[in-house]
Amino acid sequence: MAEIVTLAEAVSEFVRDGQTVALEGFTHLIPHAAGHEVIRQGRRDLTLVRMTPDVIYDQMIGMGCARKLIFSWGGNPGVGSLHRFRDAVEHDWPAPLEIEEHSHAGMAAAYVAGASNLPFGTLRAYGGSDLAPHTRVASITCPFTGEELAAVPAIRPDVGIVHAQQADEQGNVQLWGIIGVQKEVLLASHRSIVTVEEIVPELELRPGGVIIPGWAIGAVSVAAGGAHPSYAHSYYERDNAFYVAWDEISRDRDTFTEWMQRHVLDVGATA
Amino acid sequence: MAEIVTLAEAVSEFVRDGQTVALEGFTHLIPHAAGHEVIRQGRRDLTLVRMTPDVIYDQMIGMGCARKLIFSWGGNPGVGSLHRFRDAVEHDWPAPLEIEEHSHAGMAAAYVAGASNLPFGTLRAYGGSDLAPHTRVASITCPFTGEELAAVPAIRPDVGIVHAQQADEQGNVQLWGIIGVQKEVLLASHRSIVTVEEIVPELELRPGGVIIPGWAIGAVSVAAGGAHPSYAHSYYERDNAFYVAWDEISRDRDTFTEWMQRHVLDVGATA
Amino acid sequence: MSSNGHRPYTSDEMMVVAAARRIVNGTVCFVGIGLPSTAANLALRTHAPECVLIYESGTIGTKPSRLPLSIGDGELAETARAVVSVPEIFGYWLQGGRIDVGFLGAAQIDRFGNLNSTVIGDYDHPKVRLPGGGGAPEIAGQAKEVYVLARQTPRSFVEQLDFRTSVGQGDGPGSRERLGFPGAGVTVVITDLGVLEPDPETRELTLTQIFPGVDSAAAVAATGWPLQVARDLVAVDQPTADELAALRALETAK
Amino acid sequence: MSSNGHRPYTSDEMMVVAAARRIVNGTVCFVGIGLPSTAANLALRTHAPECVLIYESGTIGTKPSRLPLSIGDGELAETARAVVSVPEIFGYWLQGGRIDVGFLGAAQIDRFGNLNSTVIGDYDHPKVRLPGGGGAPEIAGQAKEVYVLARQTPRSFVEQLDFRTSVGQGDGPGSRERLGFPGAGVTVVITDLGVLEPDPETRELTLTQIFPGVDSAAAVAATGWPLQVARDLVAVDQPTADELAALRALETAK
Repeated sequence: MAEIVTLAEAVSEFVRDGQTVALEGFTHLIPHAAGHEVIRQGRRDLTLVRMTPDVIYDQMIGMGCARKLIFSWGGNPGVGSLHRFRDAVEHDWPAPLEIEEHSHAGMAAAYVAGASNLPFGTLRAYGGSDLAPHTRVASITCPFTGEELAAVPAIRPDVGIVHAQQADEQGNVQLWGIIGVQKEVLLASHRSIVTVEEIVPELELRPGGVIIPGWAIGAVSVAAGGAHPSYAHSYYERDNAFYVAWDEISRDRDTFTEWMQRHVLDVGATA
Repeated sequence: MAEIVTLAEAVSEFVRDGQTVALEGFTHLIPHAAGHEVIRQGRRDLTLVRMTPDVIYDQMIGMGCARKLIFSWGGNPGVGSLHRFRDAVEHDWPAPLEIEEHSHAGMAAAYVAGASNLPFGTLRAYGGSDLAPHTRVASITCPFTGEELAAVPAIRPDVGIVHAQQADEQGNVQLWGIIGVQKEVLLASHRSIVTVEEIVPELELRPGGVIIPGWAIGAVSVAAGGAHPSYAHSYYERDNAFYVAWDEISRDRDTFTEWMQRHVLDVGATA
Repeated sequence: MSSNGHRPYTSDEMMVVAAARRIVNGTVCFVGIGLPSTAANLALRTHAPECVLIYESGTIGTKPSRLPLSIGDGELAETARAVVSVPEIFGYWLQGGRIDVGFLGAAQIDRFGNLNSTVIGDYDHPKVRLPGGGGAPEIAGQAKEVYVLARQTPRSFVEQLDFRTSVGQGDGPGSRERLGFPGAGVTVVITDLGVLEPDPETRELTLTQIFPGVDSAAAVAATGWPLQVARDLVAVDQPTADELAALRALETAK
Repeated sequence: MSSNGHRPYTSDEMMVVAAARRIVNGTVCFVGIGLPSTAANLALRTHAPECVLIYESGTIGTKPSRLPLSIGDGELAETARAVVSVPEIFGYWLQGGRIDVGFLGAAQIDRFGNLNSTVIGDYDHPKVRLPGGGGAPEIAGQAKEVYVLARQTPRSFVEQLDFRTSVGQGDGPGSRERLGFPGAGVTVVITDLGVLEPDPETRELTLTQIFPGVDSAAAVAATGWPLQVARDLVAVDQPTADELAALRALETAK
């Protein structure tokens, strides 16, 4: 059964330097609060996994948490580039960033394989693309038809972290709206942390709701507003203005560093 | 967009002798009305696919619709044997029945592969079992770890048939309760028929509800009570007494034939 | 034990109670219909209120108020913590390695706890065609442990299976490891006479516990292979009044 | 055409209108954010009310009242016919072969409609690191057709891609067949100057339609390879008053 602890406790108990850590949430329920806590606790040399590294990974990369990034699309959605991500890849600042790049379909198949305890996922992909020689993909032959398909290695993070709307006292979790790959990353990871908007006495299944039983989760922590500037369906909307503002904040190394100091490092986990 | 027609029209338009036809519904929403219509229209030489052939397949096999059965568990749930299925396998009555037998996990993976337009599904299965030499399974090696896993050929029925609770006028379908493999069989099949309890003006997403867009479905037909003696969650309960009674009805060839004549052949599709 | 030392109960009741007693609170159980479902639900209602019942129909954490006749009864979905698709229950949950104990029955079982639920006689020309494996082969392969419930007779506890549907201890020591199965396989067989467990060395099922009013000779006579009997054979307590009351309430609930 | 023959509009508006006009009612569209999303939503609001908009975030049949800034805006989920997981949208729906038209943009496009959205310069030592492929490579491979929207400049319409992220017509005739791609690949590129389509023989993108006030020389000058111009070059009608009104209502909706 999931232990219900503070986010600071969950991160310090589960997240270690050098681990493979996936913070997921596909354009919704992005676990910003948890990412900020990882930054505050000064984790280093992480292999960060995420289909769509956006602002939260730009911050973690810019603050030097990451040694490697496994991803399929890295940008500021609807705005443009991730300047800290680009600075790391283009100029090794603050540290060199090794990348393992996939397509969305490849990452999704790799998470499904991980959740299913299979060593690889199979899909029709990568053919004719220049990505194949730069990433971990192999060819696999159908034993019945002889067709050649692509195989991607399963993703099995040491720690998977997602944000959801609700949990109950037993740590059972419900999320709804765009559900992304949250279930897959939780089940693919060896240990998992779920931050939630609130803990409710009784989880009532919503239309479109996905429930993850508490016994399949490591720790649950309350982080109201923990997805901001992303959004939590039925709780608050996406802060589109912040995504636009981030373009300016993140463009310059000093502006970025000052902003992170003031808005993340100097702020407690409960804020 | 799905055409909304009578069940008799849907079956006569889509189902042809010699085709591979899957009627699914895992212990819930079993499409009995559709199976009866296939029997009434006298379809022959079908390859019938179903994870859990139970009473409806016992009836279709006993009435001579099937040449082959692809399945993973064939019994009368909670009661015992399927006497018509056994008579066909053990004594070739009314016709010899070729069988391709899998485990539930194998069938599920084969449907997922079919729905995903992949030629095979991968799973950890069949090892050490006597089933492997009697069925279609192959060994496949992980290109990353060298592990040996099982591969099953994708199931791509000519026609997939399921029963659901509701559709709207555009043929969008919603089912809820135990959802089984209904979505997978609909998406794995070249053409599909969905029978529903009722057509509603507006589909309202339920907790646990699964919606299949009408444009991904071939035909939708109203068949109120169409799952009986199985059940339709929120509409009617499982007729457990009938499953018990079927053991007696189906034990004897003549009793069975008379029962089918009176309750299926002499009855119209609308009943 | 109850105050009343002598109490009538059936051998099936003793079997179900003995199975339920083995379920530790919090255990994640993958259960089929029949005696296994009864045993798991009895545990849930007595000493193991937090054990998690999963049925292959996709219902997770179900707490049925009455015993289901089929693994897909609406009651299971209505009382479940979550309902998932059949591909997901086998892929993410069973194969995913999240099941502590899988419960199985069978028409035939051999000395290594391998199970036959497919056919009696030759596969292509069967004497009796049984329902088949269903979820059993993967439950046997991937649950961390497997408990088997079966009435003990020479016809069902056989020297040689007609067909191996599900692997218990395979061909003995090292067999499961060679097959790459993560789980421990069949770790206990609970019958209407007593309890059999694999010998630590030989992996062969050995009579380790005996039910009240049964002697080991009866168990040996009911077994199609020369059944080994543990030197320290344990006498099992008869069902307590509370266990019987809970079990009978469960079975009469409509 | 509207009563008013002369009407000011931007080249982006012309591009979006031209793209929307190609969407036949009932088409199942897999759309990304930006101009493609605008074009698909314009079609939905004008001549193609039954076209189905699918976003890679898992929203199927969405009818947003305002244009989303990200492909995962809550508006998309709220107005969707169905919301599915990301693995399902790519596995069952895109790879499943259910997408009629996929819309893509890119930083670079070559004469065969191959696309680069990964990197400018060398992959390991990039001059500009772009976001990457995301859903594009599989959309390009598996949608029945792909429409590309891109502003036409010599920097983006290049002789040689720095990196091939997504395959259009590959290396020309037979290329997609050899790669085993089911879809037809890029069948049209709509720019701010006109419309390019693959030549039936050479598969090379050829200027087939030109927008009002643009001449083919301008399109050739804006292309990094020697752009072929169709002999029967079609002059595209300017946006109608209704099209412009619908487009501007869409863009100003909050």
